[in-house]
Amino acid sequence: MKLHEYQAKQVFADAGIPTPSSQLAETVDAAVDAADDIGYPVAIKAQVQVGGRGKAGGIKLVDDAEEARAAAEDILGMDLKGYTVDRVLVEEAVDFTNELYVGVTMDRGEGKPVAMVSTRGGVNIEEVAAEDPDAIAREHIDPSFGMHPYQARKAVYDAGVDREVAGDVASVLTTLYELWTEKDGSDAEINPLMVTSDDEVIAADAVMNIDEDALFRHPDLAEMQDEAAEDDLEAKANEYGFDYVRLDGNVGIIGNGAGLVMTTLDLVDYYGGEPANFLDIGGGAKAERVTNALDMVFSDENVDAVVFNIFGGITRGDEVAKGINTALEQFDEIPKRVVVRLAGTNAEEGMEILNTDLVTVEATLEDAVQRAVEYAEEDSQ
Amino acid sequence: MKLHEYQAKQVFADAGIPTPSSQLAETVDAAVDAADDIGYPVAIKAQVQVGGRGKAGGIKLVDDAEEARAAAEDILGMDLKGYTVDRVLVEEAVDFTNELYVGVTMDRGEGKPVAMVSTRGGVNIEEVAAEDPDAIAREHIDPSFGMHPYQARKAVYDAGVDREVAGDVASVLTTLYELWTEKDGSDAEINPLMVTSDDEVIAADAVMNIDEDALFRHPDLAEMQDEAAEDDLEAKANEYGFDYVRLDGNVGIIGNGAGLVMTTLDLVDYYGGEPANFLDIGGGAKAERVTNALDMVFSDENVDAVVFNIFGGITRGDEVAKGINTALEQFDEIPKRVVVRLAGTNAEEGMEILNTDLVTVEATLEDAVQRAVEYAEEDSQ
Amino acid sequence: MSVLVDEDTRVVVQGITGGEGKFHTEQMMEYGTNVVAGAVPGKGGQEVAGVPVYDTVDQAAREEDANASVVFVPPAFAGDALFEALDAPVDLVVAITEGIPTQDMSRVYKRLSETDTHLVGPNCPGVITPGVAKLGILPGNIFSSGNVGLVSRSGTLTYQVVDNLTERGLGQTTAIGIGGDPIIGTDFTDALELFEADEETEAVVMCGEIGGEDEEEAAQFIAENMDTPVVGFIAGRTAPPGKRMGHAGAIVSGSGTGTAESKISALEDAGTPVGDTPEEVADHIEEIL
Amino acid sequence: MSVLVDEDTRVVVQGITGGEGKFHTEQMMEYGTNVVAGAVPGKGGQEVAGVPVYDTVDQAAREEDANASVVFVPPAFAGDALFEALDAPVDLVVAITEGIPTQDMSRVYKRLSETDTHLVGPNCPGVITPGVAKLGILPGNIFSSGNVGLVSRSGTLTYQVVDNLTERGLGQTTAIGIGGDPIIGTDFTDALELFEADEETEAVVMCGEIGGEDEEEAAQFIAENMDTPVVGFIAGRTAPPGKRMGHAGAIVSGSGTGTAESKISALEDAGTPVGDTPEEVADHIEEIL
Repeated sequence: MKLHEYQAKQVFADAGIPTPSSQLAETVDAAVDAADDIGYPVAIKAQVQVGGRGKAGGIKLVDDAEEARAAAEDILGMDLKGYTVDRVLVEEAVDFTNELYVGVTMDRGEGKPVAMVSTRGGVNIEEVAAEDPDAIAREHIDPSFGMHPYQARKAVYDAGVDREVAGDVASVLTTLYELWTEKDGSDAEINPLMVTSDDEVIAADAVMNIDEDALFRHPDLAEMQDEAAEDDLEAKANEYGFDYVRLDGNVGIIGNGAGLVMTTLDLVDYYGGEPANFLDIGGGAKAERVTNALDMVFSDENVDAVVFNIFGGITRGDEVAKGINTALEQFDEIPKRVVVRLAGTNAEEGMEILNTDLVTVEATLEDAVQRAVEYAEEDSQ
Repeated sequence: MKLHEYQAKQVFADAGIPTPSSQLAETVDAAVDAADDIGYPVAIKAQVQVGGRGKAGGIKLVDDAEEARAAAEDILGMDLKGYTVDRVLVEEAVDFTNELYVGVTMDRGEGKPVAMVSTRGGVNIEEVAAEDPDAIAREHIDPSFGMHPYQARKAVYDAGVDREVAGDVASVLTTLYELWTEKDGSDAEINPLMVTSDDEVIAADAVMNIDEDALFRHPDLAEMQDEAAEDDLEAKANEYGFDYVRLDGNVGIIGNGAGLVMTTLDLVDYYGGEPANFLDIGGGAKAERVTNALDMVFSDENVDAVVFNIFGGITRGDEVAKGINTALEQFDEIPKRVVVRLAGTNAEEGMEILNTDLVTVEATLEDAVQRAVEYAEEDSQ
Repeated sequence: MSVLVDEDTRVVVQGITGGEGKFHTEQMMEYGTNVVAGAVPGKGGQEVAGVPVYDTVDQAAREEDANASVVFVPPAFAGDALFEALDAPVDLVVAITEGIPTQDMSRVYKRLSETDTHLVGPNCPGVITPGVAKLGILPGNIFSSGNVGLVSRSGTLTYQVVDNLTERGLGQTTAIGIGGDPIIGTDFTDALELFEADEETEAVVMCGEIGGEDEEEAAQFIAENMDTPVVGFIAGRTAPPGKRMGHAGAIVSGSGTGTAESKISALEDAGTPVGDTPEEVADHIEEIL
Repeated sequence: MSVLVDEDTRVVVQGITGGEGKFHTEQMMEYGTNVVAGAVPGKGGQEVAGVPVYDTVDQAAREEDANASVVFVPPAFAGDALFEALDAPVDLVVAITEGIPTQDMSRVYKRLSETDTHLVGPNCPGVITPGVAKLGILPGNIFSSGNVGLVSRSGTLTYQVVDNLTERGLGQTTAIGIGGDPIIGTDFTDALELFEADEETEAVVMCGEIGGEDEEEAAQFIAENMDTPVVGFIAGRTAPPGKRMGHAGAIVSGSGTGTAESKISALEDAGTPVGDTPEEVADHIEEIL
């Protein structure tokens, strides 16, 4: 779960990391008022969770109220890589002499956190990592001890940060690590961490992504999640408790188990179709979950046909089949053709139960996917 | 550094460990008022840092104001194993069905903390440990991870605590461990942790000893230290920054380095004398520290002679000698005879400088100690 | 022969009194697994499915000589349950629980490095040695005894692949679901090492998916250390970057690491054929044996 | 020969820019110690006593090939400094600092168990191989080269004993001050093991004191594993229970563990003579050699 810049900055500021003064605005008038309030120059920054906002015109620096109004008008409502901007952060423009990068993430290969510092801040750090890995100082953290003070210093000095600001940068990194730990972060980043002419450091951007599996112990962050959701269907999936990812194609996909659903997507692609989504309904297939899953897929206007792929393990195939029938019987008219493939325990009994005019049944995964791709082509609008 | 019971209970209560209601009183009237306020029966408990207060008459259970007055009169001002009682804790008397023990300490052999639980609470736990070690469940804690919840449960179940209260006892142990860590405890104990008839647990006593080397990061506890000091000379030693321990003999001892001072004490004993104190003046021997050390030893009315044993390492013997002379010249009359033994770097030059009528100089440790023992016998009052 | 699980495996079930724990205990026992104890704090002295329950794993392991644990404890408490199992100690811990916070697992992983215990999972279907015992939630009926080792990050995908194998009469020595989380105990390389050392395993199926670099490391291990042939499958070819595909670990990073292409080409470079469909995986195994 | 410190020891001094750090760096260099670097955060690029200072121990060790560290960092920061030294890594860390909180040392001790580094101290005078090098604050002039190994929990008591030895012409291979804290790196047993393996060391003096059970464990080690004769001394025979005698570790517990009697009888049971006075220690050594 990704926090918005304005949310992450609030979290950082509360922990004592210096951030520029800023206000969130949802209308042009509010943005101009905020800019007047903060004092010019200010930056007007689109609050959408896509990288490269600046290049795409989502961040503008303005020197007076007139420019502020023009910028807010431009940015509010604009489309940034598929997302509509409905909030801007109006922020004090900081005069800087240097831009650093500091970040904390989980190195899954090592199974431990890694703290990172670079003097190449203000640009895409993944590009820096790819082109010049040595430009980023990395310090792995033993999660049982946490980050020792010397490790923060080591990362900072190894990165070549000036001695004048090294102590402050180490202290920001320490706080960032503590926040990352305390909030169950997956990634926490400040890019750039600006250095001013009088050797102050200030977080000009803020990234804080949270481990969704840990949200149960962070009710405050879980609240932010709702505010952060960008897509109506993804918000609905959160509500239903599904793992759901929206894609660009027209074959709706429902299945149980992440690997099997991914494989179904891959097969749709392999047989010439285009997957519209990833939707894992998880273990079991009670009628309610099946209904919700179909509701989600049918709600996606891109979808032209649906493949429903269930491998019954402990769950018996006949029970799954009954769930599917009950769910589909609730519709007066089934909006899109649904192909079902059922395998595993009691699959044959299940397929008999499914032998109605509600769905098309196929015996193998390959056949089911090919049939759904066919339907989607036929019914594509 | 040992906190008083009332101080430790405050620390425990602040952390959420259930404790009986109580008030501290320094006069008989205040004690009776407190007892009236809390409601009878109450316990009146001497606040001195000695074990076995109960047996020695330092704790009394009273049922009404009259008894409270009598008990407070008895206890306030009484002498408990050499300490005068000048404060009592007036405390709600808890009705209990069971007495447990929970504690956390550092196992120095293992270099790690150990959490302990026993159902044999309310008695001297060291006796239990000696007679029936299995009656105490012990769980070593990895200090990098801290205590895992399962470890608290394991200690509690292994000790045989009833399932009805096991969860609450585990939670008290967890809090106790967290306090021990947060406050840099050396020992933290609740003995007894009482179990009431309705399966509540409540800390009827509280021990919290703090690592003196860590007081620099606990200003709140450092303040309590002054309040906790029991002995004027030991308080003075704190002020001067000396390691000082008062003993029962009449040969005052001053030296540099803990091992050498201990050895000097042992030699006093070996040669038939009785050491009056342990006093380590540490590295160097500036005149001021020598003056303070002599002041301490001369202030002890039991002292009849003094042995001053310095092994100059990096510090040069001539400088030490000058410090001793300067310090002793400040006295109009030197209260007790002082024997000095100087060894190590520039010891010979030092002994020449000391060749005055201020002190007696001896060349070897053995000779110096024997001479001081002799003086003490001659001058004993 | 087999790996990790055999006739001597004696299981304690952590969380045996919960709905899932109880149901799968019965299922495991029905399959022939020697479940000797349960462990649930505060439930000591009870019985579930005829099995005695203890308050701590340590007591269960001591009293019933358990040498393996299966963990059905909810995610909020599962990290602690894993520490408890590792400290008991038992030789094998199978963690079924899905949704354990990654930072909790990071600490467990550190502790694991200090022990000799094998941890499988979390967020995994378990381990099965067909005809002998299963530890976890795998449906026993689709497996059959034979010479193919199987290791997979996914549950139902494993069943799909096993189903294809079993249909053709290609039985399994042991199947290990290593789980779909970013930080897991036994990884592909660990599992491949076990299969390489197992005399009965004549071929191995390895079902990977997007995310991380475990498959790439496994490819290197195969190239350098394995005589037993391996057939691969990689799920998630169509996954977009930055999106978590169900499994917490199944995510292609924004910078393009963890892609299916990278994994497939690493395996192919190591001489390991990679099936485009589960059927093709079975085809490859059939050719090898 | 010698233990821990020899001609190849290359020292980085942590806290070299402080008063004590600078003074003892000069003293060590004067004695012949090869001090190659200092490490103080924020002071990188400076020089002290002609030695280059780096911001981190890692940089110092890398740039100057340091393999040992001496720590003069104040107690509040010393725990962190020890972690830094252990992670550099260097082969030997000598921690002079007195007053490090015990819980900090408990964490350092855990980390130490994960490394191959020898830690001597904290709260110790250091290690000296007479005529070769000293790491710490020991007064070099009282030592002389010879065949007696010395290990002690105390500083000035060590000097006293060494003085007695040197006066009689009994020189030392290496003297190790292991420090008076409750939790220390190298303990008596570790030191005795090093001396036992050292061909040149023909006898060992071990100066213990009240507190803990390290001397008792050493006695067991002597009885079971040592051919080299050992002479003991135990300070604190007259110490009352419950009082800290200067050293944080020198305390007889209320329950009576850590007493001088217990240590003396353990050593005597192991066949190790224990001197009543420092002079007697030298007498015993003289008899042995």
